[in-house]
Amino acid sequence: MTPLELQALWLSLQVAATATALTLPVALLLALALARGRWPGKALLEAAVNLPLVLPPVVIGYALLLGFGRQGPLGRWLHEWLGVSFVFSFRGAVLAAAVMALPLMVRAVRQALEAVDRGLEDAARTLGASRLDAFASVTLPLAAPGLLSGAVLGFAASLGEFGATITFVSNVPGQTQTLPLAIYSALQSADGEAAALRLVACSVLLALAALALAQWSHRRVAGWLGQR
Amino acid sequence: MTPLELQALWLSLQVAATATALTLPVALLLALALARGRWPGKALLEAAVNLPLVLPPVVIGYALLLGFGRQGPLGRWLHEWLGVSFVFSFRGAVLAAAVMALPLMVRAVRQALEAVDRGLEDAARTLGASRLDAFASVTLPLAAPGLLSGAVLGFAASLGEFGATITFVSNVPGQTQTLPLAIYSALQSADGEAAALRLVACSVLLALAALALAQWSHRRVAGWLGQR
Amino acid sequence: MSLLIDVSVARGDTGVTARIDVPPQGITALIGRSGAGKSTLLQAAAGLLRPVTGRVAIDGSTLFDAASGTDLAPGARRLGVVFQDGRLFPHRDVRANLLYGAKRAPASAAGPALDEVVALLGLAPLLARRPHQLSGGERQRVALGRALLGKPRALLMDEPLASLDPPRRQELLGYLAALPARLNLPILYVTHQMDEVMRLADRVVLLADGRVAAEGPALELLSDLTLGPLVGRFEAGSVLAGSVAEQLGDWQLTTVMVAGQRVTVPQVAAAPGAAVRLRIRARDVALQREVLASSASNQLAGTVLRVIEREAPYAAVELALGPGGAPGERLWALVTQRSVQALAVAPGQPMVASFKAVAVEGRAAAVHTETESSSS
Amino acid sequence: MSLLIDVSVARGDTGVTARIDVPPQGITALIGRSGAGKSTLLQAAAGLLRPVTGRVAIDGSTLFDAASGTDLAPGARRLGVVFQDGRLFPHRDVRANLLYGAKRAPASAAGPALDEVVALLGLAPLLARRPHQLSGGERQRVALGRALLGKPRALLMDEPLASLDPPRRQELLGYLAALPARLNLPILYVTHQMDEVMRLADRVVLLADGRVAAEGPALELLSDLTLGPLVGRFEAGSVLAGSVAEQLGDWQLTTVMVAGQRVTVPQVAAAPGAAVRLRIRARDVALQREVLASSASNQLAGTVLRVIEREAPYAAVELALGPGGAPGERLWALVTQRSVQALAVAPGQPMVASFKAVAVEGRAAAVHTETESSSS
Amino acid sequence: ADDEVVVFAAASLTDVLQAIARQGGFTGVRFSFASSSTLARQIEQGATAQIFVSADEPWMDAVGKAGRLLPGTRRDWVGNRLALVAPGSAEPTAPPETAEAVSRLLRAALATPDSRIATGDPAHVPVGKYAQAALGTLGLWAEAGPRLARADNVRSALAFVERGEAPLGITYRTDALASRKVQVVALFPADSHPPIRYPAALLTGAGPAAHRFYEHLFGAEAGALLKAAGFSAP
Ligand SMILES: Nc1ncnc2c1ncn2[C@@H]1O[C@H](COP(=O)(O)OP(=O)(O)OP(=O)(O)O)[C@@H](O)[C@H]1O
Ligand SMILES: Nc1ncnc2c1ncn2[C@@H]1O[C@H](COP(=O)(O)OP(=O)(O)OP(=O)(O)O)[C@@H](O)[C@H]1O
Ligand code: MOO
Ligand SMILES: [Mg+2]
Ligand SMILES: [Mg+2]
Repeated sequence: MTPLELQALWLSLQVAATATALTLPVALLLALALARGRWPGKALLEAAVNLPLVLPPVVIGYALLLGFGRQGPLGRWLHEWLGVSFVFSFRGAVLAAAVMALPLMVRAVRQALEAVDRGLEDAARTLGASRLDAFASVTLPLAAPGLLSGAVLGFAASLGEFGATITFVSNVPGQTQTLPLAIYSALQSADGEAAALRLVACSVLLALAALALAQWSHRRVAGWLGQR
Repeated sequence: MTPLELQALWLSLQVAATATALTLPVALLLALALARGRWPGKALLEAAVNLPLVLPPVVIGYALLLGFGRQGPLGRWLHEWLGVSFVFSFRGAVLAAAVMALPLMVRAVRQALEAVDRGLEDAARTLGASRLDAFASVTLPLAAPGLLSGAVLGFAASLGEFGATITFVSNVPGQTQTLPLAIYSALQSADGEAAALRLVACSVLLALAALALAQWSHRRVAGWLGQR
Repeated sequence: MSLLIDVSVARGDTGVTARIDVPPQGITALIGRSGAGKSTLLQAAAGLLRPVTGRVAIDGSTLFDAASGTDLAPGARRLGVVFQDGRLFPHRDVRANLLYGAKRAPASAAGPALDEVVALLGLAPLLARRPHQLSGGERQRVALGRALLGKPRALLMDEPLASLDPPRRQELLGYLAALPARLNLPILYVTHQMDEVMRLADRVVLLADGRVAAEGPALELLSDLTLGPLVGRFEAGSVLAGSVAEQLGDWQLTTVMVAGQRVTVPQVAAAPGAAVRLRIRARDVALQREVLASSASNQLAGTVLRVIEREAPYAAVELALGPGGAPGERLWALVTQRSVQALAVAPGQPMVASFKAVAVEGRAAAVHTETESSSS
Repeated sequence: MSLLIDVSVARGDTGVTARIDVPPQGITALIGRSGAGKSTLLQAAAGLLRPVTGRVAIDGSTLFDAASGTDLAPGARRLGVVFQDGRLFPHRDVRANLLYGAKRAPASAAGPALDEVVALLGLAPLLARRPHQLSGGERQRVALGRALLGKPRALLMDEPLASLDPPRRQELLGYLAALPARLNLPILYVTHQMDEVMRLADRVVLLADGRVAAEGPALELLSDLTLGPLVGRFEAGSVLAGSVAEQLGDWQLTTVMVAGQRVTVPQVAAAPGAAVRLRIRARDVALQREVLASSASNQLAGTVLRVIEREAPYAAVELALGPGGAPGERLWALVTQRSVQALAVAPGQPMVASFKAVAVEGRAAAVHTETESSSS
Repeated sequence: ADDEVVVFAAASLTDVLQAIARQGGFTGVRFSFASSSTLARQIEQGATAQIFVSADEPWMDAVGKAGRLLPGTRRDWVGNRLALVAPGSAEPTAPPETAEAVSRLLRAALATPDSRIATGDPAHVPVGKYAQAALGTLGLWAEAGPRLARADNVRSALAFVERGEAPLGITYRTDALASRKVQVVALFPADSHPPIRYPAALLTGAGPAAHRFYEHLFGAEAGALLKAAGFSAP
């Protein structure tokens, strides 16, 4: 692989890992709010979370550009007050990947949470645990395999994210050129098929490794919990 | 909305509905094989199912084009023997949407299946049911809410599919131009923002409707089963 | 039809290795401490757990055989199972739960009708409900009915009454006790409750640490006070075999001849001359030197066989009622050691055992007599 | 500390409306048919179900009050709960399960130590296991230990012994019986098993169809044979109040004075003069016209108060042992109607009731006497 | 229907081609707009398109190699100019066309650290390829190359400039003229890059209607629209 390709690989890993790590807690909070709460506007939040699933990634990228660009309401604020800008940067690539992965992760996390017997949390609460404590000490660890699988799903989706990324942060080698962007680039060139194949193989291997890792640890955790 | 836009909307609905309906049984079989079976090559199948999640949609579209194009091995065979061709047709759009939705649906279905107490199937089997009968009469209906949510997820993902579709079946109004492709086309024209916004709103409404429908029926089914 | 379970099942680090013959008639109770492996054996018989080795067969036809590789699916075994935890189908109402097995059973097979089971288990008001609208006890009743309606070739029950309230439990016990006569199939009954064993069991298998620690006709095993630590001191007792002498219809009493002596018990539905079985707990039996006038209207003469003084203040005294002291003619009494001394109870000593009519549980035993003699 | 549960809880179409006072000492048994609403009430008290209206308070401090809007979180209530189904945390080993509540309890609160509970419930070999490696019975023992280690202000138990085998159950019963004296907190105990009520309960609340059908000191309620259909005929009995006369250490027996008469029972750990409680099942009591020589060494003279002949062949006969016939001095006998006629049993008639020492369960009752008299 | 024609055309031609078809009354013409490479691959795989209008020559060559071109029908359709655009909505004036002007503006923009020049990806987007060539000729590639924001099509590149994310963009003159939010600040000298040509061709299977539309593309009516849009003769 060429140095540029290696760079894309490394960048992809960084983007996907960062996006997953940042999204997981957000997904957890959202999943909780959606699974447990009963409040007005819940349906709206749910819809908002799911938008990236329903809309073409390019639209999401465009919306991010509108929102987080220097002229965008959020972007301007962040730029002026925190000096943070997203467009053309690693940060933006992470944001795009995170937004696209969010609905998948929220869904996985929510299912994992709902699969845990609420009776156990009740038991914990009668033993002196607050709602939060009971959640953290009982439900969360029991949902761990599901969370893990949600995280891997998010990681995988982040690895593959293309449309939102290129629209939001374009293709800046070393900053925003992740594997999919490199693949796309190679694929669109008349003589890029060899490079594209190489990069696709690389992506596939990466994803397989993530899945295998997830399965292995899922099995370990599940065995440890006595689930089949 | 212009007639072309209405056409895109209608086409999107058809593609998403057909893809979902066709994918659900496949997803069910795959989920079963992955959740229950223990056989060599299982990890490979799992990886294959998940590929569309990890790779940029364009790559999937390109792979479909290579495989199912008239020159492609599968495409030629199907064309010669069955007279069926996928490229640049409604059928192809459905195939692209189905392939992209498959990993999400398999995942949702699998989680739904795994959430059903296996003890119930055991009980059914002691009552004279075969494995299949027990599955169909006990596990399947109990997993129904999860299947439904998987189907809606697949439907939503199909509605938003862009990269694989445009790469595989091109962007022909009335044949393969689904909403996302129409949005893309609108964005490509200098004064297309109004049209794009209109189409995006349309997509969002559609997705919201699907989600709301899913939630409503999920709640009905869950209430009916005595789940919370 | 007779059910043979002769298997070795792995379970965690440990395992269960046992051979149980469940005779074609009557109820075989499987007892033992929690964790002994009762549920494990039952699941292996039902085909839900695959034994490492061994054989499961009903009436000679093999259901599982590690040697020949036979392994019938649970559904093909047609063994009715009632699980500890009910396992009702949450998406079906009670009626549909009840009929699940019935619909899948061969039409030709014998078994109770829906109405019969509904009436018996008091399920009529529940038929349209769903399992989540039932209390624990209601659920278990439905589970029991569902298994019965599946027209099974044998019945495997795992503590089916564990969550029922006493009156309902009594009711169900009555039904269960009547089952063998009606269904004529092997019944394996896992329980912790000695009163259930007393009431229902013809044979008892005692499981301890994954092995059969003792087994035999209920008659003998329940009378074996040396098993006390395993079955519980206060539940231990004797089973007497006799035949109906006279029906005292006015009093709802029946007199029974046991070893040539007359015993009065709450009415047993059996014709004069019919064989019956009487269960008397050792703690209900008092000893005296001679016959006395008391409401303890049963006073049987016997000879002391042995006195076991294991744990103060208790002493277990075994009497032979007839000359031979055959099984079914031996009676245990649980008294204080002080009484043993006060009454000078000693082997060979003639003694009168007294117990109240109300302390006796009697049941017709005609059908099972041959079986038991052949299997013991 | 005293626990008040005075609530109305909606449950499906029906609901439960009841007021239960759980006195600060001793065990209050909540009994009733399956589906009566026992578990519902318990959950409402624990804060797991929100009552529609009413109040839950411990020692005057309000835990829930619909009127004022007070609704303490379950964790803040500090009520130990043992659930019917264990509810162990699958991801923690037994030790961690046991310590879960202990770690969250205020250090200053009183409660048993880990070692103590482990020894008592025989948990030592299980400490490193995970719940899925336990049998049903083992699980329940851990659940019980876990609740005890949480240093609760009151204990709420929902059929905690339902899945234990008899010897282990006896063991646990012993520990539970000792709890009130050790812990000095209100204990609400839901059960189906009359022997548990007999053995443990100081007060009994009988729930039927979501309402309190009867309630009172165990002394009175358990002696009320008219409640037979609800509690089960064979479990009904009497509770006698007396004081220790003499300890017969050699025989492991204790003699107790009841209404001026001497009763011999298996040893009760109490000093001479101490108040004790004796439970005798009606079915264990025989009637006779005069004192006889028998191993049924307890023979108490009394006067027939009433004879209830509800269901042949049984007759329930109530005797007043002392002149007043006060609660604690009345004894029920369950005999046949034929014996009633044979012995000419009728109100006003003097009679001798006999029962064996081994048929009596005695326990020290010193602590609770005032409580009971004040609460009844 | 007989007048059904499917035209595969580069996405950057979306507006003008639709206008031409509309004005000419070709109701049976349907366009599939995507990037030239995507379309070329689809044609190679047997897409039933009858006309292909590519944004650059190599992809038309590829289609030719696959044997899908009707012999003798490949013609350069229109030409375009490479423009340097900046955010703004000033009335179009005559922008400078000198290398110096372009260099000065680019250098000024690059002086701000982190600023980027938006254009198509030189790896595959035609406008990017021309930009790379022009920057090379002007001796700016070493400076500007690493500072490019490479979009996957011209519209995306334009969007970055419209939103002020990039101070400058390199696009076609036509794109700049169509957008109300950017202005052309300079044109690249025409000789700083290979001539920008959009080849068009009839594909195998093209019927009479396709031929008619193809001819119309080269007619005067279309020419007027093309001119108005800023296209030049090839
Ligand atoms: N799923 C399991 N995996 C591993 N070991 C198990 C499993 N279930 C039970 N065991 C262990 O196997 C042994 C037998 O358990 P089993 O459930 O058969 O006992 P049991 O006699 O039915 O007990 P109980 O009376 O409590 O129901 C126990 O030591 C138990 O800890
Ligand atoms: N989750 C629930 N939703 C609606 N109704 C319920 C629910 N759980 C129980 N019930 C109903 O509420 C009533 C009281 O049930 P509860 O579980 O409190 O009874 P219980 O006395 O504890 O019975 P058991 O002895 O069987 O445990 C019953 O009629 C039951 O059918
Ligand atoms: O429309 Mo293009 O092929 O992106 O220049
Ligand atoms: Mg068991
Ligand atoms: Mg209950």
